[in-house]
Amino acid sequence: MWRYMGRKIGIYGITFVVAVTINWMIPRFMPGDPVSSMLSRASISDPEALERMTAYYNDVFGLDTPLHQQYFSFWAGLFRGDLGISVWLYPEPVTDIILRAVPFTVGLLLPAIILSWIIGNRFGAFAARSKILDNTLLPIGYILTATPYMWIALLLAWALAVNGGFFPTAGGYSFALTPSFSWVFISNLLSHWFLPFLSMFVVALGGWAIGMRNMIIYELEADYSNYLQALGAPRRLIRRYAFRNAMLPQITGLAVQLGTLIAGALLTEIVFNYPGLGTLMLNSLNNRDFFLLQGIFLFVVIGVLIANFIIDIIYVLVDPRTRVQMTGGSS
Amino acid sequence: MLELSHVHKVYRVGAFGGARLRAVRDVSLTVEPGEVVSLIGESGSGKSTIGKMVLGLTKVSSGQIRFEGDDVSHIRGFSAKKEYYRRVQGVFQDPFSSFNPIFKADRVFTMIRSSYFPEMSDADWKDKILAALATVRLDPDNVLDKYPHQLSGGQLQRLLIARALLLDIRLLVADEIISMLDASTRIDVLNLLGDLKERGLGILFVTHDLSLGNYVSDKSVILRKGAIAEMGPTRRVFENPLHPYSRHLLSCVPQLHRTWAEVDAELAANPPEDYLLPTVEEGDDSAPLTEAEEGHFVGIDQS
Amino acid sequence: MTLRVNDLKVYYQTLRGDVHALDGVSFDLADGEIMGLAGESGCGKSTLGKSLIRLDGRMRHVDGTIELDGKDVPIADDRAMTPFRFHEISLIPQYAMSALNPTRKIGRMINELLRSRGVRPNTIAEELNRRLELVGLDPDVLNRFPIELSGGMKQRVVMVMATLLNPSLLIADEATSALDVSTQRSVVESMVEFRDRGYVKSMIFVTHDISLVYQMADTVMVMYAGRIAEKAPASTIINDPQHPYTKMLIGALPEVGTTTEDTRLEGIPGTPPGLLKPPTGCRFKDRCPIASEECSETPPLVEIDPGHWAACWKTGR
Amino acid sequence: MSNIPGAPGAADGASAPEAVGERKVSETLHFARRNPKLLIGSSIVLILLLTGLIGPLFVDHGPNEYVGPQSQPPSSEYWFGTTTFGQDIWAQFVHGLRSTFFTGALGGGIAFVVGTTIGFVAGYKGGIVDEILNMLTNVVLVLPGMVVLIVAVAYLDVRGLLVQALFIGLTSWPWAARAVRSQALSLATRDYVDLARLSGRRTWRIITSEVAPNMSSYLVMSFILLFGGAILIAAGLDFIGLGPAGGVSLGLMLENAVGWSALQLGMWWWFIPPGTGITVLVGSMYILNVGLDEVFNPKLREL
Repeated sequence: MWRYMGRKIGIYGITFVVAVTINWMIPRFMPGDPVSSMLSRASISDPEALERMTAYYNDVFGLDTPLHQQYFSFWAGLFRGDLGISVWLYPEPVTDIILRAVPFTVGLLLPAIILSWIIGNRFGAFAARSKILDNTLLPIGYILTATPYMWIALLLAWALAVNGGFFPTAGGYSFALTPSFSWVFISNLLSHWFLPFLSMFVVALGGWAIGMRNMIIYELEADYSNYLQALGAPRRLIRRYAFRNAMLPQITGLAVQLGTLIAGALLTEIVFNYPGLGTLMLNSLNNRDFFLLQGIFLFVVIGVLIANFIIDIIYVLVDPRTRVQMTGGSS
Repeated sequence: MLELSHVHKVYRVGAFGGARLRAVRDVSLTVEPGEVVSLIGESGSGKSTIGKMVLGLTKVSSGQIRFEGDDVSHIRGFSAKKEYYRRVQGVFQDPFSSFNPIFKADRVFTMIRSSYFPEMSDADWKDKILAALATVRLDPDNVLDKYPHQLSGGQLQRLLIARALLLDIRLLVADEIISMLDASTRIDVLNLLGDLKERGLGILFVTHDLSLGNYVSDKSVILRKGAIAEMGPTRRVFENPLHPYSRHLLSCVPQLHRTWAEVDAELAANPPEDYLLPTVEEGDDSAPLTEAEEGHFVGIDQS
Repeated sequence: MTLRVNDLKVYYQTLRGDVHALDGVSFDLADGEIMGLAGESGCGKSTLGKSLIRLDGRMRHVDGTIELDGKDVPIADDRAMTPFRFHEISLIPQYAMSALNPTRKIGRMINELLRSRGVRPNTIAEELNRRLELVGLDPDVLNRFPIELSGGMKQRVVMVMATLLNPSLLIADEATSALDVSTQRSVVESMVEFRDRGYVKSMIFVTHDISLVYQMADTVMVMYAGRIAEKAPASTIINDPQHPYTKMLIGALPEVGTTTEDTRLEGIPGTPPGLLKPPTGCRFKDRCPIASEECSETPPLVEIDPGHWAACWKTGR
Repeated sequence: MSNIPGAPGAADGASAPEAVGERKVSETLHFARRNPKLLIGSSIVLILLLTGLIGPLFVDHGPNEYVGPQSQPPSSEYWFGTTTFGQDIWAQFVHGLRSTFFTGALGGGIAFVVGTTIGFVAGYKGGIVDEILNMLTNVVLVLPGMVVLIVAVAYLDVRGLLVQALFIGLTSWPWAARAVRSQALSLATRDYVDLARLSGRRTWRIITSEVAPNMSSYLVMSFILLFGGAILIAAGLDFIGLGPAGGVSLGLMLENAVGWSALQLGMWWWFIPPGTGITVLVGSMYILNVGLDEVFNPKLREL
């Protein structure tokens, strides 16, 4: 068991190193001078400030030092939690800006992923009940997964916000309010949260439903299902077993899909101008704020790795087979 | 002709190959021309692994396999291997898995031709195939130009033997070749092995079924957990089994005219003498044999 | 009489038409009888075993009746069959190794199965432990997952589970084919013991291995191409078979002790007929050395000696 | 890969791909012609493909030219209406469809080549090669591909369809590699692969002529999934403003629509067509894939 976990952690460690290396490499090996390219977009009128910034960024990149030294100082900065200073919101540290946005993205992603996973699995198991359900519910699921996140967000915003007027179209909360634990603020927060959440939820739902449907059919064909039927066990019991066993690969699926889901959240946020990492990313792109962009990238990677690790732990807890194999049971 | 000396096979299993699984342990044996040697064992005895090592499909961990004097345990290079397969061929357990289901069955012949006889004319090749089919007693009209699923298991196995005969082989490794066949056809395939033996071929016959091993072979090797438990002339091994494991196996085999109860009663009436088995130290992975009578060897106790 | 099968016909539906897998099978099974059901692959032996408990999706009951302990067994009606399953008719499947839910502890799965069939698990718990011990298992296996058991252990668990409600009929479908000889022997002996103790009233043991059947069965029924060739007490089938197919089949089996040098055994030439369009008359006639004109008519299964049935024109009537 | 829409075979290596012999081909066709999912899915994909290929030929002005009145809803002259600048949305749509197909096919194609190559080699070779490739696959799998793409593409000054497709291809192959690996792993243990080795065949020929043909249906399905996935990723990149500079694509149309406040202005005709185009195209591909799965995998035909 520890060996299994060690292996997993090893892979995550390597992934992290690879991600950091990519992060370090991209600005250095892409054509053009990153500093001037960055500052060309920064709207700074004060020439003195511009000079200060140029000096700062040249120093941070350390382009005049040997490559390996650049690489190590990059890591060193990372361990100090120093991801650099933003160009766009100069002179605010990138870390602070990102930490402000993270709660919004997490608050959007976590409920959307968990709820869509739970409900999608039920939905898929339900579809596998009969040919008619399968033929009607399933195509809906396929259309949903094929929908680009931003488009469903647009449709929902158009229908429920612009035309319906039930929800606000943009932002995380009304600018007129200051964050507090009051009912007014929280309900305002929720009404801004709902549409981005709904669009994420709907697209992800389709994917889980399809995955569950495919898995449960496979489980219902398995030998143990056949045997239970031969012994006259009611469909209810067989379905319950099949559902539970089909859940296990769906947990792994959660880990695999994480990247796509996060990308979806970023796109959705952009449509609603929701103040999470996605909108931040767009702003950093538009302002050529590469420090901010790379900071976001690192945060996302770390988030994905942590989530993967949690999923691994859950999987081991839920599937008895992994535990048995890992403690060396006879087979 | 074929000589295995102190052959071991250790698999590394588990994450990063941490654990070790010893599949074959210190096996030494020989196969002479015109001799059928049966490797008999239950699942996990390493019998198939030995067959695969002889065929060069699995690497040898340590020890040596010699064929006609050459060391073949680590053949390097594609052409050396190809030359080896000119003289040594194999037939496997599952006839339906031995044929690629999307191609016609006689493609196994075509592959031999393109690798080994690219120069041969169509007419000569045709003659060669007909001769090989005649040896395995197959009617060409029934088997050529057919898909594998249109043929029976027995026909497919005979096709594979015919395929091996297209080459000038000296040794045939027959890995459980009849265990998937029906009772009414498996005996014909076994008889065929007997015919090949008459032509001077050496045959390494891998099987889990004691009565089948007994029927065709000159020498029997009983394997347990990768090591040889008992080895000797078939008649001696079956009439006078010395290793307790061989005795146990023989008492469990369902026989056609004797019930288990009868076998047990006979054993109880005149119990065989215990034979002193060779021993090894804990942690020693060798498996020595002692010669009980001429050519009849007994191995370590691993129970 | 436990089981009475009368002119049973079960076809497999395929794209190219019906495969006549069981084409008019009639036989009786006495109380306490263990019947070995032998034959080559495709002869219908597994189909017969399955038909008695559950037809799978492509199998269709065409004709014939089945009676168990005097009650009609409605095999064509899946729902009406449910009360029979497990309670009256039970199964040890070919795939016993994978017949247990991999993610449930064995004890819990058995309890859930019992409860779903209207049996209170605690009324039976003691009996369950006793029987596990009888087949040489520690009752602690109930707290384990299937993956923790060896093949032979799983086989025994399935055997105990299948017979827990003392069914009248147990079908063992190639139940020991995947086991090594030593495990096979002990499992088979446990089965006989279960019958002796009355845990099962009668048993059909489907196998391709005639010598195994000889070790444990009271009677042997040999099938060929969807029909019964011969049924007789086990020793009669082995030592004095009458149907030419049985004779040749037995003659093709090598024994411990026979070698090519002593006797060269012969197989049966040819292959069994396809059952999509089965030939008329005796289905063995094309491979039969003594076939003659009368064989173009279907031979009936007749009792040539008390308890010895054969379907061949050449066996004395 | 259960969660990949329509991923064949449910679990890793759950069901080996069905073989296709002569009889099986006709059987497959029989089911193919009767499978509504396959028929409907493939006709929609075909119609959209033709629209993308032929449509631009019938539009006599460029997609980004200002040709008509501004902000017009759909009319007989401008079928899909016009943008705030008077661009013809129908013209943008057909051109966008074309480039969407292009990036999808190229990006999916690159991912397919990389993924299957890595999968085959890992699955067939096994051992340390497998260990390393598997590690690589897992690392790329865990990295959030889209986010890597955003960072990488952000630094590129010149962005074209080709570069975009290349980047997509290089990041989205891992699940295909994993799926192909597990299939190849199970196929590589088939006896006919060993037999091909005994026939003096080289490794790459065994992979291409023995292993790959037996999973052709699986490979086709994987390609379609990668194709659809690439379209969605490309649309996402375009939407963030990382699309081909000065080009036109369905994703860029969405970006423009949002950027110029089509939502607030109620110009639904600006964002409905591109989104519908992507959804219907990718959705039909997925449904087509389920159809294929049902045709090739007899188990699924019954439900």
